[in-house]
Amino acid sequence: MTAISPAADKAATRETSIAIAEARARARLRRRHALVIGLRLAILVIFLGLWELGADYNIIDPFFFASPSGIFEQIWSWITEGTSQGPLWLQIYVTLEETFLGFVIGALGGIAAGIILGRNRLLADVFSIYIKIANSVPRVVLGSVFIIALGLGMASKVALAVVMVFFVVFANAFQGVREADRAMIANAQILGASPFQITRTVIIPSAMSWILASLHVSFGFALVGAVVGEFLGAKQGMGLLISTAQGAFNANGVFAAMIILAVMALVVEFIITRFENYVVKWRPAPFNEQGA
Amino acid sequence: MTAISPAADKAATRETSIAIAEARARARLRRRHALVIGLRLAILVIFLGLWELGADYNIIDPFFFASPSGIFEQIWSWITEGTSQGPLWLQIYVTLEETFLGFVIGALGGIAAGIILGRNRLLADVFSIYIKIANSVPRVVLGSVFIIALGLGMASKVALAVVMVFFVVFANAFQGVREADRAMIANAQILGASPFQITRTVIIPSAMSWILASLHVSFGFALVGAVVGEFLGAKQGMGLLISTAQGAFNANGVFAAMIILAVMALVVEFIITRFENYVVKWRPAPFNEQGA
Amino acid sequence: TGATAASAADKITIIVGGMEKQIYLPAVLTQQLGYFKDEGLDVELVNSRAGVEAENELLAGAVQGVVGFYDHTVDLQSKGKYIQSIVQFSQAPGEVELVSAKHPEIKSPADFKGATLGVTGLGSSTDFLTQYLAVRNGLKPGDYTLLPVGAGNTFIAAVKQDQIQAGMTTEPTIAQLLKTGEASVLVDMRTPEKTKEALGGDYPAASFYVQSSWVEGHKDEAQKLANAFVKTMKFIASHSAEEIADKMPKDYYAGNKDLYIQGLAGGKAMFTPDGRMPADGPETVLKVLSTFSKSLQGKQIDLSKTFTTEFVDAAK
Amino acid sequence: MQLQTMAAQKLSPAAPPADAAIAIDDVTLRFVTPDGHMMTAIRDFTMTVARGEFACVVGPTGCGKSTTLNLVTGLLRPTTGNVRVMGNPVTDISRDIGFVFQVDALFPWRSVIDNVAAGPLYRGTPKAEAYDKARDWIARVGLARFEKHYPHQLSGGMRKRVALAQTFINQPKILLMDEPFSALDMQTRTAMQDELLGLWSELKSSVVFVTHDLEEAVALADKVYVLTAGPGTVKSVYRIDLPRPRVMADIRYDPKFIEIAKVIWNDLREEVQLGQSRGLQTGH
Amino acid sequence: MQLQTMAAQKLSPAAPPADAAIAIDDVTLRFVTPDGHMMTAIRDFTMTVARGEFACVVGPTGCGKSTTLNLVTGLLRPTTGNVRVMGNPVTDISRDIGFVFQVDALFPWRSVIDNVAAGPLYRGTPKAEAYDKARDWIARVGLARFEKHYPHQLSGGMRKRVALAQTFINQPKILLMDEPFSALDMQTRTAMQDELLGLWSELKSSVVFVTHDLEEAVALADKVYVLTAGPGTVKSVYRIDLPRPRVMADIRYDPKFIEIAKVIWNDLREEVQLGQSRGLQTGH
Ligand SMILES: Nc1ncnc2c1ncn2[C@@H]1O[C@H](COP(=O)(O)OP(=O)(O)OP(=O)(O)O)[C@@H](O)[C@H]1O
Ligand SMILES: Nc1ncnc2c1ncn2[C@@H]1O[C@H](COP(=O)(O)OP(=O)(O)OP(=O)(O)O)[C@@H](O)[C@H]1O
Ligand SMILES: [Mg+2]
Ligand SMILES: [Mg+2]
Repeated sequence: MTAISPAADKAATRETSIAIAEARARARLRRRHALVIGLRLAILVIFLGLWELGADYNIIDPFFFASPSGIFEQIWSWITEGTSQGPLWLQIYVTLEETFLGFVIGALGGIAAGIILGRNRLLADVFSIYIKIANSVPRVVLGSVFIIALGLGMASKVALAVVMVFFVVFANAFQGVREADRAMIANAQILGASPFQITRTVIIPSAMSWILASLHVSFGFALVGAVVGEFLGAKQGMGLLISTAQGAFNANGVFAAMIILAVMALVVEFIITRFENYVVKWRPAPFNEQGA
Repeated sequence: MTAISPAADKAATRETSIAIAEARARARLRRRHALVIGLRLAILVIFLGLWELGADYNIIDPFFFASPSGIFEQIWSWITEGTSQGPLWLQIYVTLEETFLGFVIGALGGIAAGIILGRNRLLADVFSIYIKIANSVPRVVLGSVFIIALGLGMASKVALAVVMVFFVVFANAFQGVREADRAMIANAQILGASPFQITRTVIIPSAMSWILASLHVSFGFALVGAVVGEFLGAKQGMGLLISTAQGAFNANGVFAAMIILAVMALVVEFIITRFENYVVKWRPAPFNEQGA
Repeated sequence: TGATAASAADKITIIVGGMEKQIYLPAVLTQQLGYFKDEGLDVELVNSRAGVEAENELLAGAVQGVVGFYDHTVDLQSKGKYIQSIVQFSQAPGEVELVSAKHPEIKSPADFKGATLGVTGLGSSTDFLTQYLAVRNGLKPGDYTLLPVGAGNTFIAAVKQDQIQAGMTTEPTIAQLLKTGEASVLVDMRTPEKTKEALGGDYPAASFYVQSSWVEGHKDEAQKLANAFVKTMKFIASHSAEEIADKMPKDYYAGNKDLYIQGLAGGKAMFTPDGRMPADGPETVLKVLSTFSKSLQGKQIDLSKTFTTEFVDAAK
Repeated sequence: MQLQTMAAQKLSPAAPPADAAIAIDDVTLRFVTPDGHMMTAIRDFTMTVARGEFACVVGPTGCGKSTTLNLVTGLLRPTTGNVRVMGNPVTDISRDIGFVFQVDALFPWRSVIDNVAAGPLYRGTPKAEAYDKARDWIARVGLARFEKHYPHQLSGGMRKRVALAQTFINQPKILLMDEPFSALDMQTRTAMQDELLGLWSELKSSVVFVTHDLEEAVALADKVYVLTAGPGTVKSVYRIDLPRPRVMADIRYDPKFIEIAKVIWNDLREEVQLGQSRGLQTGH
Repeated sequence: MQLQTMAAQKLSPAAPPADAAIAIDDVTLRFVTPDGHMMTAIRDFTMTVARGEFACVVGPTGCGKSTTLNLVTGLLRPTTGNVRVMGNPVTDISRDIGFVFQVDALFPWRSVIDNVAAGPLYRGTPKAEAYDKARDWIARVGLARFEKHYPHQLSGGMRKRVALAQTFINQPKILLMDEPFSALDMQTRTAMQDELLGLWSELKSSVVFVTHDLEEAVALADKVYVLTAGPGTVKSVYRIDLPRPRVMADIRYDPKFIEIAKVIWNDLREEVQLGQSRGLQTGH
């Protein structure tokens, strides 16, 4: 006969039941993840299936709207045989480089301008009207102006991507700065922070979710800017690929290029989300999702 | 000899000094307003002056970049003699109508989608990836797809304006919903709010500054969408005006049309700001700006 | 000479107003055939859909040459900018006025009254040509409406949706619409003969032009370019549509190769056999343009400055 | 069950009866800490509040009082164990509960009167009636002059009073309050306590009231829960048998009151010191 | 100057001397109310805190205590009158001041230790030193186990203690505290009070301490300001002559303490009742 103290017994049952509860919670998470992936795939499959069927029965005219199988063949031929402008990866690389440069410059510019104007009332009052004006300029027109000013090389595409990105990021950074909690700013000031320190340690962290929200949408915009730039004149890039395909009535080519663009956007999106999760890991989970 | 009670005397001096202090504060506000307007005008005049001088001395080639005087003449001739496509106001009206419809539809759609996905975790997980994909589609390509699908009339321009607006508004509305204070939501829930009431009375007001920030930038985008649509094919509108001017190497015409677009954007911007001030009048002023 | 040595290494950039378009086919074909390399030239072709972009780049000095429509040289001269065609690719516009199958009542341009006519853009060559056709057939401006619908898909959609009853466009849009039977040819301007019939003269269209000032300092390069292009023109004249199509990048006919060949066979005749400007061509262009283009009205145009046969003459 | 004094019975925590208003049964709740470990906030927690009962909870700061209330509202879910309200397991955030949050949870875009009227409006009361009721409650918490003010234009204590009015106006059958009176001066606090007791006896609500003020707890409660330092669990439960109705301004001078307070105070002090020394273990 | 007891002298407010640490001279401050009118928050307010003096401020809720502190920090500007700190008019938000806000003002994206180290880091202290100091202060407020936690993972009382450590670590010569201890249990509160008095006597700071707990005020202060109900102005000022150093756990049983507290209590009660009746004028 072994004697077990009731307290130890109690503690042991508690530990077991917690372990069970936690295992159950983990299983729930896994199931949910599987559900999400499953639903996403289901939607994709249904969408592509309907499209293909529609194309087969000519409800959706594949001459204009392509068909999934045709698109797939096109992508495959680009991968295996290359495009008329050279290998596919080179086109992707060129566009990605322009997009990326434009995105970085536009985002940094937008953030900087947003913070400076958001922090300085007078500058905001004076300059925001000009930013509004600049934002109403049609980008295609701007595209031609850039081509004249910067030439047909990479610079003009980057510039176009920059102006696509800048305004969105600026608007959010500006508002994010203004939304920063006044008690927190006061606290930092009293704790001894210089205006620059306040900007760095209070304003930017509190505007961060604003800025990140704009980055999510603006990478897509940068891509659009670069492609439009290539449309207006280029020797390489996805935009040229689309333009050629359009000219040759190759709807499959147009859509194939768009799908490649989408994949590029998703990859970058994934990176941004990673970064976001890292940056805002301090954030409270909504109620009901936090207990283990 | 009249006897004045010291208390009454005291109160009287207080009232006077407060009145003086308030008058001084009002004068300060007026001075500041004048300063802002003055600075704005100064920047405008300097900018136009340098441009005109640059054009005169051919540092800035007016063949490519127009000149303020040429632009002014062009606008004047459009006003007095009409454009090649009809009276100027008709072009403005057409573009404004497309823009406005696109803006309203895109904004409402973006807000609705942002709120629905922001409130429902599963939907967000499943669908946000598709929204990201859609956002990476180059708008010019979309433009031709819309023309094919919707024809050359107003619908295709409106659709293009919609897709320009939707993503920006969606991204902000979505994030704004997610940023809503969890204690406040919990409070509403406990006070008896249904999910719909929570959305209406807690989520939307707290996402409001997010949504408004996106509206500021997206009206400009709607304008861009409508103009690009007109670029691709139209009978009327500012985009056609630009396209015609471009085709005729008429830089003054191109810039004149852009200036008219900018004025349109500013007018709407002014209305949105008015609305914003009305909606967020509950907002605390930053410290140092609140005491009278 | 020293200039030759220095410029031999230089890169020459040429903008093509739509590399995949058949009317500009000689540009890419020359590249594909390696004729630039044979001449010791390092040529880079850049695509630009909008003609204006190309001209602006040329005038801004960022590129050395443009493959585009000849009429731009005339138009730009009226604005004080001098560019000249040094190799003429085509002696016919390569455009066709198509009429929608829904409107059999339109049998000639004279029936355009009340119709909406598709053009690629206002102020474009298609605009002027369409109007010229109408006026030549006794209509007045205002009897018809012009609608800019672009080229390609949007043009086809406009026909299908009956937003235009007739319209002017180029290959491969023509072949596409003919194949589906949604439109038929009303006025064919793909061959020199039919163009003369329609317009009363040769209408030089696709050409290779450069800034006049550039020619002065780069005679050597200009000559080499002319040599290469003339060789290509001869190649076109001496080969069948299939043979030419085989030389072209696959993406240009990815939509439908047969259609591409069919279009090429129909339009091959528009190309000049030797790159030379047809004698009466410039006058026809000026006549068409000055009737409708506002910017040309009241301007004195010196046509001899808009082209030169110096280099094609010297080409072996 | 050990009898401590005439008025304060120390109860042994037992499994809750099925018909209790609030029954927390052997609950453990863990949070994930920043370094990825699990931290137990409350452990083996059992608590019962009968219908119409007024329970106060005292304990050292950070011992899990707010967490306990969140469990009852459904804002948090237990890791193990279960929570029942009115006999039903808590599955969602409940509308039958009134909850005065420890943190500020007013709607900043609504004026005082709109904040207070929120509850009735949510529950479908006609507008005019809701505002009449709201006006009444605003007056009861002494803010009649501030109806139109927005929360940021109020002082801390005034905001707390708005939150009280916001909750009281719903006349909840179950009322949870997390340190509701700590931002108020003594006089206002006494008035609010009277208001609360009035409401409670009128509605026969069940109340859980968290406070750091032991005297307040004893003065108000039928039952006082003393929690241990975190991870919190119930250390002891006292039944307070002071007669009702109680008048807040006078009860503190009642000798029985003083005696009970002293007993519980000794119990609590022990716990607080323990919590202190634990928290301070790496300190000076 | 009227002598009330041996220990509590009632002072008549006088124009502040030039060398006072804090001098608020005949200040009136008005806010714009939602309906566009002006509301006077404080009126003809005069207050002096000498260097090294410990002043407590008590008064009914909403009487303008927080507003007064905000005037000293420079967060608010007086409508008329002027405010001087260390002899200089307040023109900007001052870095020489320590301020424990009534509301939560921690940085939510910084862990406890990063929050506490913020002040030294802002002021240019080397990182290692700042974190050492921070660790020390976190231990002093009893949160050593929670260094890595983010504010939202702490209880209300714990957050308040982080705010205290954040302010104390800067060793401010002027220390303003707005109800800093009201979220703490009695035992933690006593420990914090001792910590505060230690810091104060070590640094010879000048302190303004707002509280609703009159006993706390009397136990800590050299001088107690009693404010009138809003619009607030100084009703009376008491000098507390209890001997120093004071031990918080014992002072409450000192008969002199009890006597002083009673005198001021009567004074305050009158005021609070007035404030109540004003606030309630349209009520039931
Ligand atoms: N989201 C969270 N993540 C991790 N730990 C948490 C979280 N929320 C609370 N805790 C921890 O749970 C414990 C109990 O917190 P709780 O807020 O219930 O305390 P409390 O008793 O209300 O204290 P106080 O009297 O200070 O309000 C604390 O140690 C706290 O650090
Ligand atoms: N921004 C503002 N606009 C209008 N009125 C305000 C504003 N801020 C404060 N007030 C008013 O000023 C008065 C004093 O407020 P204050 O916060 O100083 O009170 P308090 O003495 O600190 O009260 P408590 O003890 O509740 O914290 C209150 O009546 C309040 O309504
Ligand atoms: Mg708590
Ligand atoms: Mg206060």
